[in-house]
Amino acid sequence: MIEILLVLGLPLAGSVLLAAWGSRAWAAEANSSISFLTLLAALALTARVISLGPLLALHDLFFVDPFNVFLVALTAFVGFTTSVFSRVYMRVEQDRGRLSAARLRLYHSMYQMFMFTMLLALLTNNVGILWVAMEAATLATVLLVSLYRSAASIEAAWKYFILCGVGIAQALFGTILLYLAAEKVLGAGGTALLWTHLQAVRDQLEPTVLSIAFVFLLVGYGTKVGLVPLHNWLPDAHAEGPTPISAVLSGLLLNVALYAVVRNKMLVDGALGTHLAGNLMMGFGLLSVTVAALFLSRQQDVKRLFAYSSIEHMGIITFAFGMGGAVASFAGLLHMTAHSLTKSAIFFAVGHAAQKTGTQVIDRIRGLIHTSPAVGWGLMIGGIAILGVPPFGVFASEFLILTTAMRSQPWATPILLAGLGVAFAAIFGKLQAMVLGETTAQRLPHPPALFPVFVHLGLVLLLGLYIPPYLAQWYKAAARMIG
Amino acid sequence: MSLGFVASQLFQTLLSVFLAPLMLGWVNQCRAWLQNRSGPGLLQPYSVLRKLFLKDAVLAHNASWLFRLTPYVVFGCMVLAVSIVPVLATDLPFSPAADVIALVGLFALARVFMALAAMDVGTAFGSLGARREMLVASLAEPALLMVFFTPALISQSTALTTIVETLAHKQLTLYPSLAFAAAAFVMLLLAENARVPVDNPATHLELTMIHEAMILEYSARHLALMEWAQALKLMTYTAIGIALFVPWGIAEAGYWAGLPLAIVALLAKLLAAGAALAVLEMVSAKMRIFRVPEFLGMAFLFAVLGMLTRILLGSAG
Amino acid sequence: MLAVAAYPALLGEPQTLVLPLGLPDLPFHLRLDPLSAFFLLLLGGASAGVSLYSTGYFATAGVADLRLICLQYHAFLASMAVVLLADDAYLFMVAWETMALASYFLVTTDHGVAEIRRAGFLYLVVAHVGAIAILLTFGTLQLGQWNYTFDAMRGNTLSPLWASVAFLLALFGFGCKAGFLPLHVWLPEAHPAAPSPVSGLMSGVMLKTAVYGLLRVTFDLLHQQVWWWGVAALALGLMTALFGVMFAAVQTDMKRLLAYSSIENLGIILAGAGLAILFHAYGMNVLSALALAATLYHCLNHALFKSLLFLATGSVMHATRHRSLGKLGGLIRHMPWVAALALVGTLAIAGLPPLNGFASEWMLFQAFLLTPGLPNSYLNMLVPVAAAALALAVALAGYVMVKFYGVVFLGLPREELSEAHDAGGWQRIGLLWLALWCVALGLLPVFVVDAMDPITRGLVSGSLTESMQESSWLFLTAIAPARASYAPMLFLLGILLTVLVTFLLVRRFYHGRVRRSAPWDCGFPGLNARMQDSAEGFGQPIKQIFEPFFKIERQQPSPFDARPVYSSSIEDRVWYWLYLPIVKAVERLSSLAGVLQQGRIHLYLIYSFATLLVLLLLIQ
Amino acid sequence: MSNQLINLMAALLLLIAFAMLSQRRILRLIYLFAAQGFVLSMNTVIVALATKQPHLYASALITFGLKVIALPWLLHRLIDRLNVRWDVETLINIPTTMLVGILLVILSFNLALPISQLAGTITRGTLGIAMASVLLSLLMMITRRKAVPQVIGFLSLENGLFFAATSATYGMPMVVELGIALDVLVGTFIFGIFFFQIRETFDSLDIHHLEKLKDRG
Repeated sequence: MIEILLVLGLPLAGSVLLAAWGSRAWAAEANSSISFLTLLAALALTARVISLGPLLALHDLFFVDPFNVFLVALTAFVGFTTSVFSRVYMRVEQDRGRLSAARLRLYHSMYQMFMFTMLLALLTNNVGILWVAMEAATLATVLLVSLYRSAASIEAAWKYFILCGVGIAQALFGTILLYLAAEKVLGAGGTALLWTHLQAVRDQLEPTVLSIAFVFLLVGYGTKVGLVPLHNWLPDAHAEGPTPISAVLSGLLLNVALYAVVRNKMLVDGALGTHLAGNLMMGFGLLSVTVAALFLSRQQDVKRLFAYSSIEHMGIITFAFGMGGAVASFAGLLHMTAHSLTKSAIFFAVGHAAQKTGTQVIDRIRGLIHTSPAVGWGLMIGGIAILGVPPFGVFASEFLILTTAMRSQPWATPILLAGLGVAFAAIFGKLQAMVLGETTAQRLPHPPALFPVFVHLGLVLLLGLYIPPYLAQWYKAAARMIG
Repeated sequence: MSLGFVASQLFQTLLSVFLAPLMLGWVNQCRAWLQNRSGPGLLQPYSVLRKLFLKDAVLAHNASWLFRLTPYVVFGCMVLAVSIVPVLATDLPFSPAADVIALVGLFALARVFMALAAMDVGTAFGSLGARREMLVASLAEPALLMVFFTPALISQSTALTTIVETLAHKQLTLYPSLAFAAAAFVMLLLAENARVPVDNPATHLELTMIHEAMILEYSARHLALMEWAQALKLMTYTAIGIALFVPWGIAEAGYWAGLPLAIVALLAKLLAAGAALAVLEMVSAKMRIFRVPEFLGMAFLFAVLGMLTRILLGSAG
Repeated sequence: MLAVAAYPALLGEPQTLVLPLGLPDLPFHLRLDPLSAFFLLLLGGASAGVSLYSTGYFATAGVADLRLICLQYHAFLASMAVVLLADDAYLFMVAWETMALASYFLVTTDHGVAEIRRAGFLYLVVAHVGAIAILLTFGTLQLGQWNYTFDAMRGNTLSPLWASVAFLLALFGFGCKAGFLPLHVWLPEAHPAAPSPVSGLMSGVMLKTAVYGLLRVTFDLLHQQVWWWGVAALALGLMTALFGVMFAAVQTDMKRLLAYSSIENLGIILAGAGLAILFHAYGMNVLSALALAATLYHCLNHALFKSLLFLATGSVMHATRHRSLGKLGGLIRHMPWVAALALVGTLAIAGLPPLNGFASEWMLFQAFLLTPGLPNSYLNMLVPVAAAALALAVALAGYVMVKFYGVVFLGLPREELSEAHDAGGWQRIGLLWLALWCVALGLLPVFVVDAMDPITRGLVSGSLTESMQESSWLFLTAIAPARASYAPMLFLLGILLTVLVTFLLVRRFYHGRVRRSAPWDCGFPGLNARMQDSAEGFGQPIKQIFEPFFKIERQQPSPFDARPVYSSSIEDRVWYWLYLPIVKAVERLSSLAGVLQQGRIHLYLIYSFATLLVLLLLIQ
Repeated sequence: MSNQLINLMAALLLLIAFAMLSQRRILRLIYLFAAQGFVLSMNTVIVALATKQPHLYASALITFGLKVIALPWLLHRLIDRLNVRWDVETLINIPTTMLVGILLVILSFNLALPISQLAGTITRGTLGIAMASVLLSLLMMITRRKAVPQVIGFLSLENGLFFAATSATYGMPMVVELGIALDVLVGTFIFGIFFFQIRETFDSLDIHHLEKLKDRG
């Protein structure tokens, strides 16, 4: 209860605070500290949920169960590490004159606002509020994407805004249809949108309405997840925004959007009693994996490259949840975690690499391992981890997903095999060229913040080799819920 | 293993070693007759060997230990081979040491050493000979294996002793499959022993020689050993052919009374084989090196036909 | 570095033991059964030599970061060991990929060179695709939820269709690592790129882990085989072997030559495995045991002599700074130790008695000779003919190795190589260790086959020891002593004896006068080193005879050219038939996909709109 | 009675949606948008009267304040300040657009048919119209070349959604409605900021300039 308030209140307060003083010299540290406190609160919340079980609070307005609490902890953690990274990164950007003080204030304030919306979306029990929070997250980040005010960044932000706006509007329509169905069972009023209530009566909901609702919700939230062919905002926004924002977009926003899809899928599954929702998700997942893999080989911008890789991974996770079943859902959750950690670590390393070489163009980033072995190795290991090479966590989940698919959806495995193969060749070829060989990089005025990179990679390594028992229990409980 | 066995082994080995140059002399003599020449005489190879042993050895400046070691190894291999093959008698102490496949390996060992030694000095001829020899051998080996398949199918064994016992010491049966195999074997014998039409032992013309090119740098006792080994090789091949296709007369193990008969039979067969060889060499012309694959392909074909005949006709084949 | 030397001792004894490390949900299962023990022995034996050698090699080779190399080297060794010990799919995959990764970093040690980076890239991509296929194999084999242990898979009976899917996936997946025919492309690139000890380990040991995996899946986990698997493996193996040896014959780089020779040997091994499958599918267990034993024996042998030869090339490269055959020659005089030990390896790999390469090939030929007994009329006519392909491959291997040894160590130096020096002490010990094993395994095949008995009993429930016991330890026999036997010890004794006797006789009766002079020049004075056969020249007959298999690019000058330049290069047709079309197809597809991203927001909205409409229509 | 009124409102809404689709003048577009908002708030009041749900009055008030007064005013000011009173340019010509629009209406009616039969509310026929107006707004966004009409299309999309919410379900819970309203408001502000940014950077509000980021493979 108090933890929930803290988890939500801290970033909100931080946002207000930094809106006022975000351009001061200590703003970056304040940003990190607030994120750290949020993380502590989130951990406390997690501990509480682990010991006491699912939790309903504030007139059922907030709800914490194994599924979202792990995402809350993950979000708070990545939020914290990203703020640590952005301290150095933004300072370098400021020194190079790419940012004014006012923009920095906007950045810090919106960063906290973004965290708030993410956590709100995760914690709320109300499907409507979930939608509101998702929309607010778009609004908070759209200005961050155009932070540099360059032509490209404005264009990216505009596309991001319009596409996600339209997408989220479709999701709203889906939510309305859901409400329409729920109201008949639960009666009009606030309770009809509460997820816990909906879940309880999900088999009484009208199937026709829910199937149409799910289409809208899937297309709507799917836009934010970055499913092909709704993904077009994603590479632009990742490439043109500041790198810390790319990290949180990839690491958090996509997850939360997928969380929304999965929550709704649980309702739809219950109502329909068929595998329709799962089939749709598998279809989108496979399409995303394939198309993203094909795009990967064409990329010339390093951040775009990893943005497409995010699309690919979101495709895999969507596929896993679409397949359903305890193992696949477990794997989906694990993959979410591992992907968030790894991808944000990669963006940290990429950010520093881009600053060192003064470019995001892959062909001009060469031989990182010579000038700064730490950045080079960070990028290399991160890249290897994201490509699903053991012993990293991404592999663990891909292992489970592929083996399960071989059994339950064998037709999909050749597509996955080809997609993963092409993606591997595409990313690794570029990665190798950037990390090894002759160098083009220079020294930075500030020592790079690599602590987050290696913390993340360490955790991902841990996930690949040893999933702590409570975490495994937790995943399993969530996977059981998702079904 | 009694002393008698060892004695018979020793006897066969020594007899073969000393008979080998004679066989070579016989072939040359036959050739001379066929060419309407008088010929150098049957014992000429012996005097050549003697002459060579008496000469001073001349070595190239950069010849290494490998070069000097090779003649001994090659000679040793051939002696070993001739001890294993049932020239006179089956089931000698050495005969289970190798079956036909291992014999092929033994010849390969000698050949590889020879080829390496040829390359050691670093002249154009040496390496030319080495690569041609290795090429011919590589192409001959699959066919040789196919040839061995047929008798092995008949006797359920690749051990020469068993083959001879099956073919010679049981009731007389004619195997059509063996005819194919024998034809193939003769062709391979020509190729492996550097005879016309694959190679010409009498030539020293740069562009056509194979075997002679390899031993061009050898002189004196090294050359003598090489020549002797070559004669032994021809002898061993002939003996293998005899054991596989016309094994009648070879003595059974420990059956001393059969030995004189075996010697006579052997001499007769060697004489016939040498004459046949000479005739074959006379009627064919040396072929271009790149025709050799076709020649060996033909041998391979015969061998496969033999095997298929055997499988098709079953026990009658 | 020295720690690795103790490695084989630690893992020496084959024993069965289950070590479930207590992890929840995905515990790591380790198990040491005869098959893994055998391969561990192989790993230990070969890596001990390689490690001894690298102690000396890396110390003098001037490697930038020794610590890093050591880390990667040991990670590589450890992961190979875990691959062999793993008893569940997850641990196996983890170790498998760690192995690939560690070896990738070792391959790219010298990553400043673009070609090496390219080689490493190709290697890792193929390895990864293969790994996914292996993963899918396990996916097919698994019993159900969370049950990824091999134990569970053993108990699982699959329908023939699924079993075949699993086998084909395994063949593809492990084939990527082992370099079976169309998947071999990385091998001749990656092996030359790596430092020599690493090439030795990769070629000698790592490729064998793929064989291990294939055997494990086919015989252990799938316990029931379908006959055509064997035919497929046999055909693929023989094609690979022939392909490998032909390309080896025309190489001009000594490490590439060895790499292609590895392809050949792996092909032979696969053919042996195919034969074992074939026999076992028809219930001929003893024959299957013979083929399997030959296969395993050849694995062991190849591990030893191929590492030996790679290490020797390492010394040569280190001493001369050249690796192109066109620049070497006559090293037997500068590097007597390396030359002598390499000779052992050369003779062994050429399949000559009494060394180890021959023993395993002999057993394999014996197995082939037994194929007319197969109860299928097509097979009993075709498979024996296939033996000819094997014979051709083996014979050509002799050709290749004569070329290798002759051009590198014999003749005259083709460039100035006078500063070449022999290998140091550690390197000699490493080489010696491997060479000794080559000899020992060649001379005592019966012990090896005896040691393999638990494996053949376990996997194909056939045993060879019964027939062996009838004859003494000297004689290696096939099924029955009357059938065929081979006694390498007698061979060696016989040859040594006659050599000795002849030598003594010659010494005793004739004078030992030796005169040195220039080689005979056929009356054409001025012989020089450039007149020797070059590597290209030596391979020329093969190139001519098997021309259709190669893609040859020739450049010939016009008759009026004042400075004529001739060049010809040989390329792999597989590139043009398989890989480039794939790359092109992917490129075309991706440029098609690129059309999706036109930058126009209207289009993006249309996508979203169309998706919505299509889905709405779909669910109706 | 109220039933018929609501249906009338729905018909009006659809009519306005078509009008917007065919409209070439940007100022008229804003007026039409305001009219749509007005219809929407009237509709909410009618539903509130019919069902006696007090929170719908508040909702109607918010709608009126936001969509009839605040947003049109904001937009008006924006185009004044940006001085962009040009004609609307379309990508596809207007008759074709109308044709596609009619097809969309048919589709959405058909889709809504099963739902409408199930809905227990008095206003069940309107869901199809709501869906149609959502799709028509989307179509408008797709066919317009300039930034401002695109945003108006976006806002009218929200109107369609809102209509669906009120007429088909008697409005969402209050918390949600407030949240949505806040989002729309903030969104419009951000759109405004963007207009300035875009104009500052490209000297025009033509989205044509925003097509640089594409696949460069």
